[in-house]
This record gives sequence, structure tokens and C-alpha cells, in this order.
Amino acid sequence: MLRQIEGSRAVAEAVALCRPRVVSAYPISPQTHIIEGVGSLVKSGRLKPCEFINVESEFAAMSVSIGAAATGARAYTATSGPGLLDMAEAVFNASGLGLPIVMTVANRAVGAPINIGNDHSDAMALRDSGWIQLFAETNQHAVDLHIQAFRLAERLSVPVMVCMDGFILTHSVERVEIPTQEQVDRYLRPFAPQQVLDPAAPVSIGAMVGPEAFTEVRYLAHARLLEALVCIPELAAEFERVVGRPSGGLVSAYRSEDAETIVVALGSVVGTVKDVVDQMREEGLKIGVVAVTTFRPFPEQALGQALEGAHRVVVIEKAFAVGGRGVLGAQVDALVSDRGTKTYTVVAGLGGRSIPEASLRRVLGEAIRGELGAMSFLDLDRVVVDRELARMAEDPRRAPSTARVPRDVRENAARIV
Amino acid sequence: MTEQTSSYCQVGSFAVGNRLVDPHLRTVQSDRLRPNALTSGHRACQGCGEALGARFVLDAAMAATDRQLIVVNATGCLEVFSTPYPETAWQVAWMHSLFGNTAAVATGVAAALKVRGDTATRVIAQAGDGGTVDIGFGCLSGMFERNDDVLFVCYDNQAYMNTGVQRSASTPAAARTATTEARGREPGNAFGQGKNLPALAVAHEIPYVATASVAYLHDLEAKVGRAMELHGARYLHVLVPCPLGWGAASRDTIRLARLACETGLFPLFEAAHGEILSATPIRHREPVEAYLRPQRRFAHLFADPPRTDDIARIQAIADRNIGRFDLLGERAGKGSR
Amino acid sequence: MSEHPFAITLDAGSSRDNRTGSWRVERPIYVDRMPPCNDACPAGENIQRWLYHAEAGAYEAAWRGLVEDNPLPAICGRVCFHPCEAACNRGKVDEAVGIRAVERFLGDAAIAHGWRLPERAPATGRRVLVVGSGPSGLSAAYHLARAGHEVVVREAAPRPGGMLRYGIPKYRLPREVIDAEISAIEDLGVEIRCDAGVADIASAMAEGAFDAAYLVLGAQLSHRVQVPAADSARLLDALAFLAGTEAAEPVAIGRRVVVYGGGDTAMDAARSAKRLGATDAVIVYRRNRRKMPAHADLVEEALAEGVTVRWMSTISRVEKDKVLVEKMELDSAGFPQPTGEFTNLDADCVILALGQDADLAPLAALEGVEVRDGLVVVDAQMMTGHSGVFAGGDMVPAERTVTVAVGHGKRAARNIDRWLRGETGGPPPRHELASIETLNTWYYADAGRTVQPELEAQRRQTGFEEVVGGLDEPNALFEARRCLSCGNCFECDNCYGVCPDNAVSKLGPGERYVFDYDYCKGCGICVAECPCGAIVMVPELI
Amino acid sequence: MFQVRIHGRGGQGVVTAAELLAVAAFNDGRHAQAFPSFGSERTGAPVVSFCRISEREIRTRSPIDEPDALVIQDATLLRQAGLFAGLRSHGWVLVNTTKTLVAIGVAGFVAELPENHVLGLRATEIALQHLGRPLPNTVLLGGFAALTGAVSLAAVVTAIEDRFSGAMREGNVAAATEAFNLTRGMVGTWATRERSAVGAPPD
Repeated sequence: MLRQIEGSRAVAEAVALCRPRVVSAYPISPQTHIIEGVGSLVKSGRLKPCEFINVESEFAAMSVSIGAAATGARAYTATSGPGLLDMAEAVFNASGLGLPIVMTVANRAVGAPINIGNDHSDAMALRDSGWIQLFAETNQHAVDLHIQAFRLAERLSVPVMVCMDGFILTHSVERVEIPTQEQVDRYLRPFAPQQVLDPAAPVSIGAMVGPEAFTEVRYLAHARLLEALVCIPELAAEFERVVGRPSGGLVSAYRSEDAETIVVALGSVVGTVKDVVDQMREEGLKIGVVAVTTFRPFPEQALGQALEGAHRVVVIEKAFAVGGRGVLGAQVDALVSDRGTKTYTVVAGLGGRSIPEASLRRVLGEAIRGELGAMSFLDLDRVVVDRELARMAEDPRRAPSTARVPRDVRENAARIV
Repeated sequence: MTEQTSSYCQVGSFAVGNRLVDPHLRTVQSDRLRPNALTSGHRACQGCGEALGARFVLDAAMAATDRQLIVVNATGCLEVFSTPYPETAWQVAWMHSLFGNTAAVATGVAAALKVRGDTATRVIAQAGDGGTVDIGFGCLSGMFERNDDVLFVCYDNQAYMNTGVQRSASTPAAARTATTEARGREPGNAFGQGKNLPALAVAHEIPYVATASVAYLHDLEAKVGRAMELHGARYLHVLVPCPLGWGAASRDTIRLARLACETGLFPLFEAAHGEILSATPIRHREPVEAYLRPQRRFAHLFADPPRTDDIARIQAIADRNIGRFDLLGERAGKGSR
Repeated sequence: MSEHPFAITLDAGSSRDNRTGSWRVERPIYVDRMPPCNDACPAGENIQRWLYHAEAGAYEAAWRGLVEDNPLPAICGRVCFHPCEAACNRGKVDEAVGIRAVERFLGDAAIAHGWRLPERAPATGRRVLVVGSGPSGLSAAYHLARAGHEVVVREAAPRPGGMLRYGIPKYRLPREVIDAEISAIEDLGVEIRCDAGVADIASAMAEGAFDAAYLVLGAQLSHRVQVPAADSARLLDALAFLAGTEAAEPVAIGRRVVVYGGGDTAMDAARSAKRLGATDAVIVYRRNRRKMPAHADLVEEALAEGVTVRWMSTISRVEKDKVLVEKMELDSAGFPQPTGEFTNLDADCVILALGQDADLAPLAALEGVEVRDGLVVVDAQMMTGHSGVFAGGDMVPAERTVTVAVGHGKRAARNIDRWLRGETGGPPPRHELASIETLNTWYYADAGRTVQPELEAQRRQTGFEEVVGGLDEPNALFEARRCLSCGNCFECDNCYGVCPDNAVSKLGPGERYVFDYDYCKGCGICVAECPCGAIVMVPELI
Repeated sequence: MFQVRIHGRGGQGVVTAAELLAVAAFNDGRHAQAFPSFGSERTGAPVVSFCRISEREIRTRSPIDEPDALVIQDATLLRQAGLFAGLRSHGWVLVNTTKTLVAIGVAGFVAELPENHVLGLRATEIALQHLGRPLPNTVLLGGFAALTGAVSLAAVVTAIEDRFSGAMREGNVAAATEAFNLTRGMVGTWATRERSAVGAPPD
């Protein structure tokens, strides 16, 4: 059914269609509307049977999901930013135990300073947690990805994180086609766990594994995640057959076939970039965009193919490795640099900072003209930064031993911007 | 000659079993076919109180539930010594997730059972004192507050034994640990308020709270049995001496557990919905010194010169418990034997 | 191979592949220690073992265990001075187990139910003469008969029983009890000839073609003590007096009776005198109560019946109706010394109870028999210096009690049997004692000793009715269950329950337990928590 | 693409207004995208919400810096600096007020916009009349429909009907309808007036 609906609410509806049996809920902006929505559907009786549990922390939320999934129940929860980090230990645990939990991450910045706005620092912090990470471009995409996520998780016995930009998607009211229960039921069968706590056939789940087998366990987890690179396109194709809409997959390309310049990005910014691409195409520039839908496992082959022929790749990232480089950018660079493709990382949209089309056009123009640094920060307020760097340099508490360091920092900052 | 039964029997109430006691009055542990939820081959230290406590509790729970039981275990000694790949000592459906999330995982298990209408299978969460009173307390308190259908069992050996005997919030005053060394002006653990988890559990007004000891098996099994008759959040706090951490002979595990109770330092009681129901009276009262002296973690109290002031303070703690719980039956009047 | 995810999920109970027994440097082993009751029993009864049956209400089995060693439980259950109870570890916990009372209960039950003593072994064709039908003779005759030997008991008195019948008053030992247990022995095929004293052992053996003899002639000659007495003074010998109470016409003793002596016989005499109408029965004894040789419970009962005692006193002279008593005092060595202080005591009659001697005349013709201090010397096998002639009871150096006599009879019988079979060597070595330190007494439920009913005081003044009653069944069962089973497993399941490694297997009722050394880590908790001290740690062999 | 910025105070249903506008546009068969200002403002604080309406799929997530229309739910917000920032030269402004635009001091700014693109509407009064509560958002939506023609009244009514139930539904529908009619009347009237005559209609 086509509806004009808030993203969070749409995701709640989609999750409910997937018939989760245990949902744990802990409020955190900007995720809260999702679990409110699921809770409402449980309370109203539309989603049943379902145990909706108001827990005391995100750590507990993931832990409840772990217990439920290990007992054979389809389990779901949602979180954002600091919440994801609060549950980090349990996030690793869920994947280590091979429990097919689905979690929405309404992406949010991670402080300090505390900030409830959107960026991808949360998901990036846990990119190596062993979960599949899918990034939604639109709310329609988010709905579709959630339905596919349950299927994918249970097929591989791996947990799946569906990342959607906090506020930008979660709080946007826009057009979403919500599949019917019949469609979802056809696509997603009842959960048949690969391992389960059963008094009739007792096993011990969660053994301690020492150095003699830990590498093997890790290797097998890696292999299972790589299997997802095969599964995801298959399940997306099946989804299209059942629901009648192409959605999901590993990467999604837009006007990139003949593009000399290709933008690579995660999540909702891709929509803005598409508009910018259209504008620049009208100006005669050969530019396209590739959205990375599946970030973990990293779709090296699919992305590599999508970027073939590009002279330059500009990675728009809503997170970066502080003191290092862009997370996605580094991976893209590793993928294409040996083809002679130049890569640029543009850090943008941190902590809810808007990504105006004009700024994107400007930075892409700089890239095309070869004026862009390898790593830059979109709309960085240079005045503020320079003033602060200068103050640091003159700070007598720092001066004696680090007199050079502030200058280095300043030079470095100047180079990367 | 007609045989008559005598309710009195040598050791009927205190030893594990006795051929003279009616079978239904014998402990689960005395049963030749007991479940052995934790079986042989585990890697616990010689004389491990926690291994004993876990088998006592889970066997009793399995007996009470017709073996329809799922157990969630926190990280800690119990987990490490029972499930080192490739072998597990558990013969019950068992799961380990993390150190601090045991209660929440158990909540998830209980929810999964409830949602599929499985009312027969019951859930136990178990942890050491660290996984209960410290890192696990947030999740535990949440589980209590929601009244989730889980029995949480704390096997309290009064320190972080798995990591090499560091202080926990359950470590008693004056006890030496790796992080409360027996040196300086106040050797050993500080005399603080301690974190009285049973009392905190009572404050949650959950359906059932009890303390138990590996030295009082009948009492322990009865408490597990009562806990399993009830639904909702329940809490059992079991004292399990650790020969390693306490610096005691491996053979003295049960003796020390007994002395902890007989001195009044570890009162055995039951509570329901926020009210203390009863306490197990002390049979043969002992001074705290009898309990402290065999443990090297308290050796500095008996050095030359002895720290009589500290011993007196510990005695005062015991006396306070005895008064608070009427452990000598002075208020209730002595029960008939 | 597991079907579950590799290394994450493991198959239940797979740890049994890990044999933790290799951690062990010491191993527990089950032992049977000597319970102090058994150790102290002069009759060598396996008290703990028969109590074990009694605890379960298996009274006949308990009685059968009892008569393995002692065919006179109803008798000993009344008159034994129960050194077992003095030794009983429970005495250090609360009060000793009332072993004698349970023994009596079992003995009486056997009489009431007509339980028969065990069958004899096939006949050996050997003949043994037993001289004397007191407790020792009866005991020996019983054990010898069970071993298959032909036994003839010769008794000088008109009825069998010796001192049981002629030395112990009826109120302590009813005669029907004596008769019942003797006839049970006779039923086994033992021939008891009464009024058949033996004047010369050697010729009696030769005449009867006996292969061996057990002499238990007793000590029936009153000890001769010089007490100055007027001609008119009325002096009686205690043994004769007690024997006389069996007669239809008891001897006249008057109203004021003084008994001189401090042994059990003195007590019996004084109490019998009371029953025969004496208003005053005064015991004169030269030392204090603590030093008195009479057994404490007899003293208690005597005092309870109104018998009075002049402690630290000797009789200097006996007149027609009074005695002159001198006050004594103990010297630094604890011996009584005269003080020169005298008082008079009214007395119609004085009964002398100053001990008895053995009449060894029948042994005179036996070569090699050594006599020392008026007693026959025997070796460790109870054999006299004359080969094949054994002796016991009051005529050999030992404590003169019924139970000691019974024990002599058993030991002698077993040694005679061994001698007849040409076997050498003694009994197996005794187990280590189960001292209180080896027990974990915390486990035993608190339970005070049951009290046997006693005849009311009035009726104890007027007749020879039995004073102390037996326990009823519930009380006997209760008392039996007070046994700590020192040093012997009683299947309390503690070792099975307290093992952190499940390394104890329970074999089922009566079968006890075995250690599973594949998994036992040697922590020793089973040893520490065994209530009865039936497990010990021993070093692992290298 | 028609872009709207709605100003109000926390608790006045500013976000709901944008959502209802988007739903109404959807009901008219258009694409729409409503989103709030992403902050953690509390009750009473000035808040902003946005709505895009388009004939084609809306892909951009960039901020609305140059709105085509402003809805000002509380005239006291007019004191706020930058309230009219980025408003396009052909833009519309709908203000909740009982006073004249002159009285509330925006006459000068309004003069630069096309005729009949600025309107003061006594939305709170109408809301009180129909709902008994001072919630001006649906009233202003009705006015907005009449003022700009960006959405139809029918679509607004349907959006309201989907959102509310019971008395609130009827009240909001009635309030929005009254505002629509009132506005249409005024816009129609003003279309023939002098620019200086722009103001609140006479009672």
C-alpha cells in the first residue's frame, strides 16, 4: 500500500510485517519513533504474538535479542549512535554466536560533544563487528531492506544492521509503498534457527575458544559474511519477484556508465547527489553516483565493476577515522587506485550538518578541476578552525615542548582541506 | 514386629541423603539418577564451591521442572571452567553471552518461550558476584523491575576469581585481594557498606528472594524448589567459597560455607514481595574468628600483633545480622527439633 | 562431530572426555574404622553394625548381628556396665547413645518373638568340657556349639547361670530372662548338667573324653577380711545373702542393716536388704564416692531407693546391735588413712561385701597351670599352662563383670576352636580407632538420649520387681538412630553429594559408594564432610 | 518543486503541520517530503519544519534554504531574526494573527512580494472555536491551501481525517474548511484592492 508516512513509522510497519516475536526497546533519538511504532502495533494487537520489552539500556536491548534469538524467536531491536556503542559488546557477541538478529541503526553522531544529529560514526565504529551492514537511501529502501534483512539474517545465521540516516530518513514523511502481509509472508518464512536452546536437545552455546581454534572461528565467520555477497543479490531478486520492486543489492549505480567522475556514498545523501549529478550532467559533465547499499560485507567486486572507467571517484562520507582517513574512502581507494583512478574523500554531514546541493556541486567541480585535496571537509568553517589552531599554538601550557606541533597541525589541516 | 517410622534420623536434615529418610524427603543430590547438570570433566579448581553450587541449584531446578530448563550463564569462572572448546560440562540447555548481560539474555529467552506459548520450560540466569552485583547489576535490576519470568542465581565467592582475585562489591571487609592488598594502615578491603544484593533484590519487591549456602543443601534445594514454583523475577544468592581466592584448603569449602552462616556473617533467609519471610536459625553459633582464621585472605588479622579491632568490627557485622534476622531464634522462640 | 556451529556450540556433557583425575596428588579411599563402642565392648560386639540394622527398624537383623558375638543380649542389655556408652563419641556431642537399652530391646524382642539362634556348623566330632554355667561358660558353650563342637557344661549349682542367678538380684535381672536366653542356648544342643560340680578337672576330662576344657569356676569365696566382732554380732556374707534371696525363705536381717564394702555387690546387698524389710540400709565405705568401685548407675539407683552411705569410713568393730565406725581420710597418694575419730552406728546385722576369691581346688591336679595372686594365669589365647585347658571369667585376672565374662567365653571358644583345628595365629589386626576428631558431628541432628522408665519408688521398697524398664519400639528406634556410626559408612550420601566433580558413584542400598578416579581431583571435601570419618586421603603413588 | 517552511513553537504542532501538508500533497497525487528541524527543542521554544512538494520523485535531502512559502504559526516569532531568510521573491507568507500586517510590523517586507501572497489569519481563534484548544496548525493548512493553491482543500481534509479521530477530526476538518473559505474570500477580495489595503479582513 502506497502511503505518505514517516520513515520511522514505515520501518515499524515493515518490521511488524516480518512478524518478529521478541522486540526490545530502549529510547534514543533519532531511533525512538521506530520502537514507538512497533510498540504501538504490538499494543494494538496488529503484531502478535510478540513480546515487546522495555529494557533499561541498549546493552540490555541487544542482550534480550540475543537470548530470544538463541531460543528460536525472531528478534528485533533498534538504536542510534551512543546506543549502538553502549551495546557494542553485545553486538559483537550476537554475530559471534551467529544469531540472526535484525537491528535498525538510525545513524547518529557519537560524542563528545553530545550531538543527536545524523552521521555514520556509530555504524562505522562497529563496521568490524561481524554484522551485515545495509545502508538505506530512502525510506522506501529502508522498508525493503528490513524485510530482506530478516531473510538474509536467517539464511546465513548472521545478524543484520539496517542503517538509515537519523532524522533525515527517520523523521521524514514521504511516499512509501508498504508491501502486503501476504507478500512478506511469501518472501519471509517462519524462523528456522540453525541452533537453539532446547531442553529436549541440550547444547552449550557460547563456548570459550582459545588460540587453538579462534582463528578458525573467525575465518568461518568471515566466510559466512562473504557468502552474503552472493546471497544479497539473490534475495534482492527474489524480493523483486514477490513484491514487484527492485530494491536492495550490493551497490546501486546512477548515470555512472560513462561517467568520468563517480561519487560514492552511503545512505540518504545519495538522493541529493543524484539531483546534483542531474544538474551537472545538464552542464555536460560526465558524472554519476554509486550507492553502497551493502557496506558489510564490503562488495569489492560489485563496487569495483561499478567504478570501472571512472577517472576519479569522490567518496562522500558521513564519518571518518580521526587521525586517519575516510573509512569508505580508504576502501574505495584500495579498490581503484591501482587502475590509476584518483580518489577523493569528502567528509560531510557530521553531527547533522546539512549537505547543501551547492556545496556538493562546488566540491565536485573542484575534484573535476583537480583542485580538491585527497581528503576534505565539506563546508568547514575555516575561520573558527584557524583561530582555534592559532590559540592552541600560543597556549603557554603547550608551548615548551610542543611548539612545533600546533604548526604541524595547522599545516596538516591546511593540506587536507 | 511392626516397624514404625521415626521422624528423627541421624543426619536426615543436614546430610545429603540418608537411607532412613523417606525418599521424598531426600535431596535431589542424593538421587542416583540426579541430572548432573554440571558433569565431570570440568576444569574447576579442586574443591570449587561454585561448581558445587551450580550443580546443586540446577539439579534441583531440573528436578522441579521435569528437566525443562534453559540456563543463561555470565562470563566468569563457572563459564570458563565448564565450556572450554571443545568440551562442555553442561547437560542442560545452556548459553553464555557476556559478563554483564546475563539477566537481559535470560529475559530474551523467557520472552521467546512466552511468545510461543511454552509454559513448561523455565529459565535460570546465573552469574558470579561480579556478574551480579557489579557489571551485571543494571540488567539484573531491569529484569527484576519488569518482573520477567527468570530465576537469577548469584554464586557469590566474593571476588573476581576468574581474573585472579580482585575485589568486587561483594568482597567482605578486611579481605585481601589482588586489588586490596594486605598492607598499609588499613590492610585488605575497606570497611564500607558493601553492596547487599539480596537486600537490593528485596527492595525490588519481586516475588521471591533467598540466600543459600552450599553447606545447607536441604535449605538450598527447598529454596530452589520454591523459586521454581513461582513465576516472575526471582533471586537466589548462594555463598560458594573459593579455595583459591579465599586462601583455604580445598577440603574446607563446605566447612567455610557453613561457618559463614554459623557465625552470622552470611544469614540465610527468604523474602517475598519485599517482605522477609523467614531466616534459617544458626544451629551451633561460632565466633567470626572460627571462620576468618582458616582463610589466608584474612591472615593479616591474626598476625603479630593481631588486628583485634578489625575482628571486633567483623564480629559486630555478624552480631547485627543475628539480631536483624533473629538467627538464634530468640524472638521467634526456639523451634522444636 | 558436532552438527552445531564450529566451536561456538558444543554437545552436552562432552567434558567427560577430560579426565581430571590426572590433577590428583592425593586420593580419597573408603575405610572402616573401629568405633569406640565396639572397641570398648568387653564382649567384642560389633555395636555400630547391629545399631545400623536397628536404625532401619530391622530388629531381627540387628539381633542376629548382636548374637554373632553375644548370645545373652537380654541379660547384658540389663546388667552390662556399658563401657561402650562411656566410650561413645556421641557423649562428646550431647549424650552417649543408650546402647544397652537398645540391646535389651533387641534381646527382649528375640525372646518375645522366639527368634532362634543361628544354626550350628557341621559337627566336628570334638568334645569340649565347660566347667561353670555362668555368663562366660554359656558364652563359650554357645560359640563352641556354633563351631560344630560337642559341648557339655557342668554346673555345681542346682540351676544354670552362675552369678547371673546367684549374684545379681532379680530386680536388676528377672529370672525369666536368664531362663529364656539359657534355654535358647540349650536349644542349640548344648548340654548343661546342673548339680554336677567338678572336683578334679583332669579326671573329668578323661572320663568324658573331652578334647579341651574351658574353666569358668567363678569367684564365689568371700574375701576374708579381719573385722573384729563380738560373738553375738550378726555378720553375713554378701554373696550368701544374695543367693539366699533366691530361696523361698530369705534370711532374717532385722531392720537396721549395715553393708560393708563399696562394690556392686555391696549395692546389690543394701538394695536387697531394703526390699527384705530393712528400714535402714547403710553402706560403710572407706573412700569417697569418686573412688568407689561400684558402677555409678547402681550407686544412683541405691541412693534413690533410700540406701545411705557412710563415706570415708571403716568398721573397727561389730557389736550385737551396733558397729563402731572410724572416720578415714585420704593421704596424698589417695589411700585412706585412719583418723582416730570413731562413731557408733546401730546395726541389727552387718553384711560383708568385701570381694570374692576363686576356689581353684579342681585345678590342683592339672599340670602346668600357673596360679598367681589366687588367680589362674592364661595366655593371650586364654589357655592355661595346661595344653587344651582354657580358663576365663572371674577366676582369671580381669574385671569381674558379666560382659567381660561373656567376652572371655567368646574369645576362649574361638581359641579353643582354633586350637582344636590346629590353627595358629590370632584375630586380624584391629582397625584404627574412630576418634571424635575424625567425625564431622555438625551433620548429626540434635537429639537427647531417651530415658528408660523406672519403677516407682514405693514398689522398689517392697519387692524384687524389675526396676528399670525397657524402651518401647519408637524409643528404641530413636535411640538406635542417635548412633553416629563412627568410622563406618552409613550411606548418608554426603560424599556423593558434595563432590564438585561428580566423582563418586552411588551403588545403591547397602552397597555404599565408589570413587571414580578418572575424575576425582583429590580436593578432599568428601573426607572433610563425611560425618562418620569413613574416608581418608592417601598420597597418590608415584 | 514547491518548498515550505513552517515556523512555530514547540507544542503547537509545527511538525504535524508539515506532515499533514505532505500527506495532503500525496493525496493530490504529488510527491512530498516533510521533515522537522532536527534538534531537541522543548515546549515553547521556536521550532521549524519543512515540506517539499513536487510532481516528480523528491531525492534531495538538502536543507530548504530558499522556501517558496512560509507559515508562521505564532506572530510573536516575527521578532526573530532571519524569519524570512531565503524566502523567494515570488513567495507566500501566512501568519497566524488577529492584527493587521501593518500592526505586526511586516508591512514593509510584504510590500516586496507579489500581491495577495501575504495573509494574516486569526487561526488561533478559529482553532479555539472548533477545537477548544489553541492549536492553529490545521487552520493554517486550510488557509495555506486557499492562499497558495499548492494543495487542495479535499486533500487537506483527507489528511486531517487520516490523522485524527473523533471530535478532533471533526473539529480540525471544520476549522481547516472555515479557514480555507475565509482565506479564499480574502484573497479574492484583496486581488482587487490597493496594496496598501492589505490587512486583516473586517469583522
